[in-house]
Amino acid sequence: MDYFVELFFSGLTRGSIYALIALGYTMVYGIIGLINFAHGEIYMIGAFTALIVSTVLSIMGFPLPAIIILTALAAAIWASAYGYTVEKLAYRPLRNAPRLSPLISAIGMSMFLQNYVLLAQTPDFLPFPALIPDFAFMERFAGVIGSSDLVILITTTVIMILLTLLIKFTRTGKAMRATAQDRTMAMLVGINVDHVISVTFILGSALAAIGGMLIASHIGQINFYIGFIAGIKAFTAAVLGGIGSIPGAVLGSFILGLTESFATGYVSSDYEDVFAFSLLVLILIFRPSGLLGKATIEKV
Amino acid sequence: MKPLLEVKGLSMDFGGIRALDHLDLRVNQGEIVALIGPNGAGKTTFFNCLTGLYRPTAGELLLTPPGGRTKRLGGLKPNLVTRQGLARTFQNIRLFPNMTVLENVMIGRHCRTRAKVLGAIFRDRRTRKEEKEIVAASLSILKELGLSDVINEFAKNLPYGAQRRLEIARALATDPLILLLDEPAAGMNPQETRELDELICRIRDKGLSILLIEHDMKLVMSLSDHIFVMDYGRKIAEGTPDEIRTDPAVIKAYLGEDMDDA
Amino acid sequence: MLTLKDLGKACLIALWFVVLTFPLMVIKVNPIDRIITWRWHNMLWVGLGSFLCYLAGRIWLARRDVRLRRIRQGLAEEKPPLSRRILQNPAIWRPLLAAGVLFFLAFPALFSTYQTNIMITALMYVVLGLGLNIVVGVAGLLDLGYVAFYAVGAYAYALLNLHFGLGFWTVLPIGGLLAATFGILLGFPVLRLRGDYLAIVTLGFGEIIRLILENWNEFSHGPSGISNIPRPGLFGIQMSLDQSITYLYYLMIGMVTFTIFVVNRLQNSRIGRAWFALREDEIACQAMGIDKTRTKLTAFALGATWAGMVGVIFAAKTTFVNPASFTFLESAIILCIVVLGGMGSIVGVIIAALVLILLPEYLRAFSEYRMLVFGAVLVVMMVFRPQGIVANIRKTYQVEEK
Amino acid sequence: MNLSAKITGFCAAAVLALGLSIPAMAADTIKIGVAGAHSGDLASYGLPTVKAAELVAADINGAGGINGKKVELLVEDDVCKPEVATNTATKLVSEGVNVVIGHICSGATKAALPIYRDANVIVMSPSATNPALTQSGEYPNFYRTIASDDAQARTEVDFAINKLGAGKIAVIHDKGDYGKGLAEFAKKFIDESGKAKVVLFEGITPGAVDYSAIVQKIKRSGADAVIFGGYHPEASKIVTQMRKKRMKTVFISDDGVKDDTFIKVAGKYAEGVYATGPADVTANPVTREYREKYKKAYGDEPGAFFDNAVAAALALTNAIAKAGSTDPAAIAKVLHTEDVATPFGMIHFDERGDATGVGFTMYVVKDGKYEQVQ
Repeated sequence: MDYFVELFFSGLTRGSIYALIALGYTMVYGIIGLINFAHGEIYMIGAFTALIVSTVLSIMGFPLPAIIILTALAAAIWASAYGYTVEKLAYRPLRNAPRLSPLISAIGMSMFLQNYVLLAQTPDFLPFPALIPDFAFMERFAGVIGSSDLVILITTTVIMILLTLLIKFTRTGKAMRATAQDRTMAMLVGINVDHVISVTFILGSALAAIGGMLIASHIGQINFYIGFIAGIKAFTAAVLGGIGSIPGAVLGSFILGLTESFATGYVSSDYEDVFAFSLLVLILIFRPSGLLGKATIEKV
Repeated sequence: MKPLLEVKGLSMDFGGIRALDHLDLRVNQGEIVALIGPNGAGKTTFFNCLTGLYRPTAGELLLTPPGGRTKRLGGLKPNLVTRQGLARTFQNIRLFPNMTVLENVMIGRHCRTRAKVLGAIFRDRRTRKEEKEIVAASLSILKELGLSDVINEFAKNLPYGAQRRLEIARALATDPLILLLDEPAAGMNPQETRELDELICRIRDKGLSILLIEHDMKLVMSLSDHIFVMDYGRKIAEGTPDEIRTDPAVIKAYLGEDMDDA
Repeated sequence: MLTLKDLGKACLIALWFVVLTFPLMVIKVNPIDRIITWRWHNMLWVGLGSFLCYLAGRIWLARRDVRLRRIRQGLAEEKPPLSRRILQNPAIWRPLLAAGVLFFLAFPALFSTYQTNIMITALMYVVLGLGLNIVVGVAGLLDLGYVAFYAVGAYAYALLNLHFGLGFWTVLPIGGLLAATFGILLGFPVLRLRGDYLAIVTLGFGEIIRLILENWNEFSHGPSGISNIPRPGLFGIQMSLDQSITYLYYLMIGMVTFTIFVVNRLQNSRIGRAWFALREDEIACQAMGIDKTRTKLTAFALGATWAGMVGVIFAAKTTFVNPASFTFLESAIILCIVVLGGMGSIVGVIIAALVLILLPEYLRAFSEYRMLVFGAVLVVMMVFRPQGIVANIRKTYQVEEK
Repeated sequence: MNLSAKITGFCAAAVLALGLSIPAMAADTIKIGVAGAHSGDLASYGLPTVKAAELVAADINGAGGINGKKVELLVEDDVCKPEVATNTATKLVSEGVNVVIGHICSGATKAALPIYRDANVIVMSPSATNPALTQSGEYPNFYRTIASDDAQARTEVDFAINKLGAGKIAVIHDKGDYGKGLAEFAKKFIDESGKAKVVLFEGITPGAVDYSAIVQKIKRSGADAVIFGGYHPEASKIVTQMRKKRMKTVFISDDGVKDDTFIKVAGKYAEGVYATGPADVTANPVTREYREKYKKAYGDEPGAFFDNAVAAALALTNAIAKAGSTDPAAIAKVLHTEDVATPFGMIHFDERGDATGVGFTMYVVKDGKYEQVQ
């Protein structure tokens, strides 16, 4: 039984990590119908920015709480700036192009950003400082769940609630929903669609950056390639939940995280990724709208 | 004699919304039949069901070629429907923009030809002969529709009226029994509309039947042998142009509707 | 041509990029030894680079606008692009073609074995590009797992040779057929998916194949791969390294010629037209009586066939295969070739493959930037020139008056 | 006609045919190829070898060269990719190298070796540890100054069973060429020993976001010791998560983990981790000499496989000098029979091409440093 609980929590941690990235995929897809391939790279850039900023701050002698807050802010801001710039450079000019053009552009962006970080920083793994301290009260549960797991879980939950509130009740949120429904119509009723799309990219990127920082701190090291694998997994989760749907992305992430964890625990981790990819292929074939997504009919 | 095309009780639901409601319709050999109705009445949906792009919720679609057996079209894939002899044009022109005019028409010949991959690679005698026939047939159709001068232009570079005609040419290339035209006169000037009128008559005179969706009432009234009127997915009237002109239900449905005669 | 406003805007853009790239370009930390390296010079490069790029872009746009205006006003004639002028004028392209053919035939005699070897690699990418071009460029199906079929071919030769001692020439068609079979097996369920989902599914498939090769030791010898695969034979004649490379070179030239011949014929056939039409408009295509699934499947399988055959040649050339050669990046490189060359354009794809594979070899100093440039190429081509360097040209017909 | 004459002839022909600028000195130098990953994400494994070769070459040329001939280095990048390695090898062969130091990765080495074998060029790798390279007997032209993976696995297993008395061992690997190969040998040796049994044999996915599931599984398996085949990034993640879960299971790993970065990354959790590595040679004068030179030239500590590369460069140049020619057969004879002073002491090569006296010993992390286990 203990073993089950342990695996369950390890699956939850994994799921939360995927969720933080999957939200960005799903938001962008919901609004412009684009698989933002470069999203994983934004997550990676967020983690790198966090590493750089936190190291600089800690050398300058800031106290830990200040480091955490400032690092999170800096990572979110810079990642958002990257997200915004990527959208403007690589996707906006292609808004009315054939459907595959922005996707190819996104793949290009992903390769570009990966190699940009490789060249600007380093191809090697860099250790990431543990920003989350080991809480004393968690000591009792050390065998089951660690402090950083807990922080990741809570953060994901809070972010998901905030995001849902934002989209349900704020003006921006309403504009986002309207744009997702029908871009032309939204434009006609006076919504600045370009602005809404930018906001979506900024929000998604900021979430990914927070995710990047938390995960890097949890795992303890990063390199330029972490975005690709995490990105594909998160995308799988988003599709599983129904791409375009925010609760769907979270649900899908937890399902993927838990299945991976239990599959490793009770079967074998040899084919872990094969399993995830097969799941992705099967969902897309048999239920492309995912668990919570809506099926669409193509207009003729 | 059985009608060429018979539609019985055709219904189509989109997630609880009934777009077509027990529609009946007939097209006889050699007739021009028009389908009219206000915007949103379900005319294009009807075409989509007929040509297999949508799978109807209920109803029967029967096609009886002259001297042939009756075939059910319901549930067939679009390409097979076309093969059976229904060819269509689209309301919002769907040509292959980056292919030449001639190639657009040659695509229409696809379902009447058979060359396979190996044939295409080795270009055996049969394939060569077939290819020649495709070109010849396409050229003759283009000539008929007055597009001979532009055969090597990209379809996207044609003027609007010519694009409409090209779409008809492409549909004709599939050797249809019935030609389904979705608002062929939309956006045309009076001169072009007149030419279209003549063109449709010419096609009919060659023995084809035509089912037409059109808003241009002048064109509809002058061309049609028989008219069906739809509103809210239902058939509200049918008859000859004269009958329709005076039908109270039709007048009611169109009240406030812009009956543009231009 | 440039106004003060443009300069101001360029300064702002430069400033934006300087700030944007500041943490990653300027600061480098060593978190273990707690050392920070400040690389201020990078700031200058970024600023200057984005400033100039923006201005270059402005000038390009301005000139294009002027030209378009003059054309509209009838002051200038619309000039067809250079590539089309060359390709449509036999007086120009015939000598060019002849020179090209001569050059390629004489290549091994003119250059060293190493150069020949590099050229073989480039030619392999030409064929891969042409193969993927059928799928992506012609039929419009974005296949991100093309490398899986390449792997199927390579492992087909490696394993069939290992277990049954089959030779290169026997396996070459088998590899192609096997890849085609895989293409059909995969294509059957996935080809009804929408374009972007198809891309992701194929990506997943590519990774699955690689991971299976990596994990299933009993079958594929796992990550350590299979070595000592024989080079292609020629009636059992013993060949030295130089000779066998030269032989492989001419074999590849033959393969390229064969591919061009086949692809060209296919494109101008009933099947090829259906592929193009499918790319242009799927619904209209179906309404014109084209079987969507079948047409897509043919394209997918034919594209895979080429990948399979090149895979066999790859195994024979390297004499060693392991799963590390078949990553997603490989698919991305081939895609890059197709996009740069121009979707559906045979000449374009050939040029793009040669440029993208040979350039990094000869500009060794810049080889680090290879993948960076590949990424940038995909974005820039999509934004500025989606038709590629050599736009696809359709066959023209003459009306015969009898 | 010996090889160098052949090569000279070839070069002359090439110069005539091409007018390419191959140095006119061609015949008067001894060309040593240095091949390996010099760019990309594995560059840190390949670059130290280049530096080592440069240092040795500088020494020899400073002392007047070998038998009056200067040493010329031809440095070629293979990015650790087999398909690139064949190009690299072809290039080196066509430029007429006499011997090659490299390649770095086993896969690339395997792909390149047939080309060198056919051209009769002797190759010596400082780092390719795949056992088949020497044991298969297919590459008589191949030598290495590093012990093969099976020797390493043997050391690990012996240590776990005999020194630590482990009865249940979990064998984990990173699914890579190196890690998986090693793990398979470890499993084989444990099974053969009869004294312990493998309670878990599994591959993990490098780059995964979290390893806690596999850590739980290790815990459940009740293993006394974990033998991990792979590199330090994954090792540090697993060790950290194990220790955070209060698991005291002994962690034994390989040369890929015996790297100071591992200790720096894993921090306090690294304490008590065992890793095999080449015997500590810091006391050896040759080692000291070249490490000093490196520091003087580049300012920092030499990286991975530096000592092995120095050993390879010294062994090859010594063999050429002693043989008095660049004839491969003569060089091979010297390599097999005569001892040469290297960072690993006096070594020569056995009939399979493995260096004698280059073995593995066990290290343990103590107070933030790797210390040799007595």
